Amino acid sequence: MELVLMTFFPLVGVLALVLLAPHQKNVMRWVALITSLITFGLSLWVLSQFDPTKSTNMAVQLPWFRLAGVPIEFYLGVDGLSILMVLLTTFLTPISILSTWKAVEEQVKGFMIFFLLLEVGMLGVFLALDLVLFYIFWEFTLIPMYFLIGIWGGKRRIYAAVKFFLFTMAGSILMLLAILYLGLQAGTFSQPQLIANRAIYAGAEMLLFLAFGIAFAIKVPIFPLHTWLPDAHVEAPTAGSMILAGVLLKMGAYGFLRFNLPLFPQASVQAAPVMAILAIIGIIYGGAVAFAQKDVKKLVAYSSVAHLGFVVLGIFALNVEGVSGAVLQMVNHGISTGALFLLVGMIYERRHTRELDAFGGLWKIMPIYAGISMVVTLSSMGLPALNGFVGEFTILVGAFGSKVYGSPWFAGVATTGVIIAAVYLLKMYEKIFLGPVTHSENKSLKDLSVREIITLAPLVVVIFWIGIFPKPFFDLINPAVEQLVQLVQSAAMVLH
Amino acid sequence: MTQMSDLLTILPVFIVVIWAVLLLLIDLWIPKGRKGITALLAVLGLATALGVDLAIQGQTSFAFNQMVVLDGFSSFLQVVILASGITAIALAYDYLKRMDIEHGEYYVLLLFSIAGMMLMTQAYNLLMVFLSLELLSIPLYVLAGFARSRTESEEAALKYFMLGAFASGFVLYGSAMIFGSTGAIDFPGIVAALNNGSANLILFVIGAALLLVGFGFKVAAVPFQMWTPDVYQGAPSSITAFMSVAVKAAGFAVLLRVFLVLFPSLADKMTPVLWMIAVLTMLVGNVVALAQNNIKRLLAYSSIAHAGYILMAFVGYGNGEVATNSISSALFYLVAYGLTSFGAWALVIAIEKEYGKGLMLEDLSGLGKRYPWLGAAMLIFMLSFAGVPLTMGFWGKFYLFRTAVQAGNVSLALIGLLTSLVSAFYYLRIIVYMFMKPGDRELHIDKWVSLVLVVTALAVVALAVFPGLIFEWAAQAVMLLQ
Amino acid sequence: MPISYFLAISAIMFVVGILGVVLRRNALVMFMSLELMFNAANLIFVTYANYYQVLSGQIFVFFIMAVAAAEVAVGLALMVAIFRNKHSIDIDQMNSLKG
Amino acid sequence: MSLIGILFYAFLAIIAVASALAMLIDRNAIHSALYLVLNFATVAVLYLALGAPFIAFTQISVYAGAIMVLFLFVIALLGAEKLSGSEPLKTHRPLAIVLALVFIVEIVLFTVFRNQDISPMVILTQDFASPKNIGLTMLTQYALPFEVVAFILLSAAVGAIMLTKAERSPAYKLSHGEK
Amino acid sequence: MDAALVWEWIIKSLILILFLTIGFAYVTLYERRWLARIQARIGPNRVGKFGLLQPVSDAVKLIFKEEFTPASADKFIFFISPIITVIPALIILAVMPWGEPIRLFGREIELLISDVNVGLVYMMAVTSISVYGITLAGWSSNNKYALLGGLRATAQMISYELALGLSFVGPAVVAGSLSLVDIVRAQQSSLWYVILQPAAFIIFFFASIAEINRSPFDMPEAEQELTAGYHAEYSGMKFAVFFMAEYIKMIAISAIGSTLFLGGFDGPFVGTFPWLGPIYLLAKIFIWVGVLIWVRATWPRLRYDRLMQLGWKILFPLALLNVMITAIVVVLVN
Repeated sequence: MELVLMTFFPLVGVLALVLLAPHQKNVMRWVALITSLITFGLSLWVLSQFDPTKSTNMAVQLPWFRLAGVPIEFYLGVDGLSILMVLLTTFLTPISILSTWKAVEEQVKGFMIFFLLLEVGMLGVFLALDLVLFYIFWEFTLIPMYFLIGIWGGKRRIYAAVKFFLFTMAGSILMLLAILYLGLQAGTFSQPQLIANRAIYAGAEMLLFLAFGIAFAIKVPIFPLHTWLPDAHVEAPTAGSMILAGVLLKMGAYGFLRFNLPLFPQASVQAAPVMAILAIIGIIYGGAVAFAQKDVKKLVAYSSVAHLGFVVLGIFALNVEGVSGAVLQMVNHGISTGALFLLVGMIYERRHTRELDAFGGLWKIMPIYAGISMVVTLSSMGLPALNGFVGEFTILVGAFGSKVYGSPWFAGVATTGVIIAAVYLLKMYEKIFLGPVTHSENKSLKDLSVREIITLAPLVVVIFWIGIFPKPFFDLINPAVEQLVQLVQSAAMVLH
Repeated sequence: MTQMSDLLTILPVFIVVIWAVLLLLIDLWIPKGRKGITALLAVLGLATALGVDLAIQGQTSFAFNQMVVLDGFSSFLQVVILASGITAIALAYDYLKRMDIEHGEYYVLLLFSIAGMMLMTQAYNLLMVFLSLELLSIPLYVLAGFARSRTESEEAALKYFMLGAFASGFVLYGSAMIFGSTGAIDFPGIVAALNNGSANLILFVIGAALLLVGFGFKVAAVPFQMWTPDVYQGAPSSITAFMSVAVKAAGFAVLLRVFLVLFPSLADKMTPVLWMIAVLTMLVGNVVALAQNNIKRLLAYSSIAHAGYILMAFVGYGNGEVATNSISSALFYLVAYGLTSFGAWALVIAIEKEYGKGLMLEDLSGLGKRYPWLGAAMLIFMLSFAGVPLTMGFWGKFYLFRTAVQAGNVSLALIGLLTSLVSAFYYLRIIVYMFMKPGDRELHIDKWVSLVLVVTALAVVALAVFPGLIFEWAAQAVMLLQ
Repeated sequence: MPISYFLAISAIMFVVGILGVVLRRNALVMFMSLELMFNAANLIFVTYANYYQVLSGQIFVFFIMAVAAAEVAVGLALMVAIFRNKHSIDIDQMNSLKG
Repeated sequence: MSLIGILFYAFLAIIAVASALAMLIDRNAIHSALYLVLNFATVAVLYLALGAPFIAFTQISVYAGAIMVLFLFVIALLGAEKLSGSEPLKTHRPLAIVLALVFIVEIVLFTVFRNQDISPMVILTQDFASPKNIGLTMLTQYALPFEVVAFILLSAAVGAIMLTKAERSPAYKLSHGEK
Repeated sequence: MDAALVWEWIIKSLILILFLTIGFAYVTLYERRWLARIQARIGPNRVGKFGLLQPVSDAVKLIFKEEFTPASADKFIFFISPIITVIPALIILAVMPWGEPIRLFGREIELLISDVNVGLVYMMAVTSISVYGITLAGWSSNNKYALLGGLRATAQMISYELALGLSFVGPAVVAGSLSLVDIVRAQQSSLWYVILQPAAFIIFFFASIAEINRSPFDMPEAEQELTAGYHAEYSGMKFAVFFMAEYIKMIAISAIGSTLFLGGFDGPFVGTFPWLGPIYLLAKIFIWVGVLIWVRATWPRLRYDRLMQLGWKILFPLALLNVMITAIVVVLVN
């Protein structure tokens, strides 16, 4: 029941918000913040009861209804793959809400309602173990995000919102078809049971893998299905970009882990090299394009494409290092990129521009801001002792030793991605913070307020924590990852 | 001879027609300008019939020498139709006054049409099929042209009439062919003739095809859809709302019954045709809807598209295992579509300024901001139309596509899914206008329309959380199909 | 006479009716063509009532006639009403409904 | 069948088809209506031949006597006989004609040549379609349809009146206290 | 087919047509004399004994008159309209029995052309098509008075056809048959239907006058308003044909009315002397026509809206009620 309580707790806040009068903007903000904080508290409670060695923790399995004899269940559960994602979600949500304190002035009520609804959706996606339930949550996250981009976004917000919606929906169409097929063949929609009955649909594995895979690939996004991402990121409000980059993109990668690998192991093994190549193209392409950007937000957006390329590379290495590195890197990316978007948003609030050329020499004017930015940028680059390094390093180790890739070249080429990242991130940092102050408008900029520092502080703390002492995180992840990898490998062996 | 049990079989229909006739008389004493009383009385009659219908759920019987049948299928659809009728009256209550076309006959004709639809769900004889088709159509022709001083309304009525009568012609010729091939017009007789091989199969196939064409017109399946946008646009919105749900329900009711009872042996010939029609209907409806700027026309094309989805359920009708699922998925989809459609039309009625005015998409600008609840309701309806989860529309599509996959028509389900992606685009346009474009229009939403909005929106969401209710009811209805 | 003689006449009448609806633009003539279609169906019913020697075919025709009368009443009323507004019953001129 | 009989039926067929075509082609709506009456009358004769005298006379009475008279009435009343002087042949029309011809050929082929129903029509006893038999069948076995038709006619009557009832002039409404 | 039977039909038909055309001629005389008598005049009495040759001289005059066709008339329809008008009047009596069968030349000869079991429906059908001639005449003249007359006639005839048809139903239900022969026989064995079906009789009487457009229901040709209505443009023989149709219709409805309500050829001793039958029927027709003329002489013309009201609001409901009551009574009695 803990899971249900945690997942749906934000709805309490939604209800409270609905009842508030339109002018009580500050009350609304507080209500939303407190709700999300309590949700975070609940997730910590879940963590306290979490046992990494069990495959599903705190499972809630309620019969929902039967459709033509096939049960559709309300089936939630948490394991090592999802626990970090859940924590990431509940952790980032209050931070995002805090970041909107000044940024969102219009229709605060609607904004907060959509934000909390989004949290429900995201938690549901990470917890659902019934395919239909998963699909419902998956699609449901679209709606609040669509509005967050479409109402509170930038100039081309409508275009970006519709593009985001249609791309994701297009992906999920095939997934729905695959879910229907699985349910029909196996007579169940529950993920564990489907794994057990894998033999029934083994013949169609590759097609099913593709159907699921395209949906997740769009979400991740894997090259060449990434085109919606820069638009959505750039046009979304800061909090939206944060959540989008921090959590929503992880849903895709998580989907691969949760469904593609265990349900279609043989197909996964077969597809792994292709996926890895796409991931590497994504890493290099994302980096190259990021380098060419003049808009900071676009730069960060393209950097996401590159970073998630690493995640995919790790997942399809199909060994323990690769997968657990990928899971950790998902968290890392959520935190680092989330923080980057937050920083971009803060400067945008002050200058109403994101052009790289509009800045320069901010180091002198906003020292605290510059300092935090330094930490975050370096973490995103993967500097040792910061979180990014741990994740990327583990992934590269995994890729290097991966049997399915069969060649160290994959890891070798991917490593160039790390260098590219260093290049464009340092270029960005230099253009904004170093050198002389070229624009007179920048001279009067104020440094971070206390609220903003409070917003950023937890992120910085986690960046250092993971970077210096990642063991507790790996302890959470590893048992589940080992199970998963074993399952995939044994299935692949059997089928070979 | 007629007996009490016969009467019991058609009791709901009986109540509605008798009430219509009485209402015609009572209306004479209701002063002009207070025709709301007539509306309330009409609702009373429909509610009584609805109550009776719910009370006799689960019973099955034949009556009037097997002219009509009462089974789960018919009582399910009758509940849908009666509920549509009540909703349509709620929508019309204030609308007619505003458009200055308030006459008591409106409600009387509506009741007659409803009676025709109800009878259609029960028809078990080609003669009854034809007559109930006419009983439902003729009052609707008039109702479509009810705004007499409006050229649009009259044109809509004339077009509807022409195409409706044209469709009747096909139904009739088809019936004649089937009679010619089997020598019977009652379903059992036709089936018997088919089974003992005395039927002339060539004639039978021609007849079946003609029937399909005729009913294709009624449910607005492509390529027989050309009347729909004009009629939907020109007719009074309160009638359009009714047509978009109830006529479809009745049309599909008879189509389903005819196909399942009479044409199972033609399945191999019919399936490709139905496949083609379903695909075309989904494609044309959704693609053309993209280009629409008038909400009524947009919803008209969307209703064509939804007819296509329901037709998808038919494709596998010949497959015994799938057949029950086809019907119950079609029934479920009808409920989902009906609730959603009424909600959307309630909004159209709320924003219609003068007759047919203020219905362009730009006129929606800013409504979501100004009327958040209205906006939320419309959001729910549009998402439900598009088939996004946590709405009835999602489960409807889910079930339909499942049926299609089960019948082995993965390609069909894929086309359905792709077209619903297309449809998401124009439904999102409405949302974009409502929430993301500036504007400040005043609406006057009367209490009945808002009631409809609230009830349908809540139902679309609540029944999406607990869809098992309707699923089971639909499945049960099919179990009792005669 | 063989039954098919009547069927052929009926089929031709039906098709001419369809053509009338499709080709003619005068709403009244279109309507007449519809009546022709109905009659074609009637002829089949009566023919096969004779062939099978069952009365139901003739009964059906009887009902069709009643319904046709009802349809005519409504249809002509519509045409009179529309003529009052537009002074035309040319279907091609009915173009006030556009998207 | 005797030669006279064949000639008789051929004559009827020619009239039926020719009058239908003439209805389609003639530009004058009144003429079209009259051709249609001729067609209906011919069909009535066919009904007589098929042993359906009751239907035959009802056909004359309802179709010729009521329906077509109403048509004539409305055409004359509206002066609608020559409204559309030239009906331009649009692109889809030749297509329609071709399709229709194909359809005709198909049906005629089916019905006349490939059909097993080349059995001759039956000479029925007078009793078969006697008014008494028809009445009995209609009011016992077909009682429900009979009632339904009543409601169809009622709703049609109400509808027709609704559509054509003259809107009262504002002056009249004012003087009678109507709003 | 039996050749003798064909000859028999042809001869009987010729006799009927001859009777009706000659009857028409003399009904005009009858009307003029009778009207004159009512109006305290003498009437035509110069041509032949009692004016008996007057119709002949009228006919000669009309034949030699110049026929005029309006330039913008629809020529063909203008030409056939009078013919269309007269034919129903001539054929409607085909199903009416004139008497008991008689033996002649060794053959049993029925005194009617055809005893179809749907006689009354046949009559309804024929009545209903008789409206064409008038409508078309009004339309084809291309004259607004004519058109108005034609339209009025159409509306009036359609309206009264309902009541007329329903008034047939009463006798048919009581007799249990649609055949006129059976109806006459039924009246022989019980009472005449004027007594059993008084309401139907009255309805038939009025509706039939309206159906043939005679005074006081002669709206379509109201001279004062429409300058003779639908036949305003007709002259010469065409006009004569219209005229003929009207008078033949008078005879026809008198004959039908007599058959349905006054026992037809029934009368005292008709069983013993079959040849009395036709004589009785002729006498009844003679009286009925006389009454029609009398009505024309005494009643003023109705206003058009009143005429419609009478038809729709009085006669039609009354006829329905009569049918219902009759049906109930018949069921109860049997």
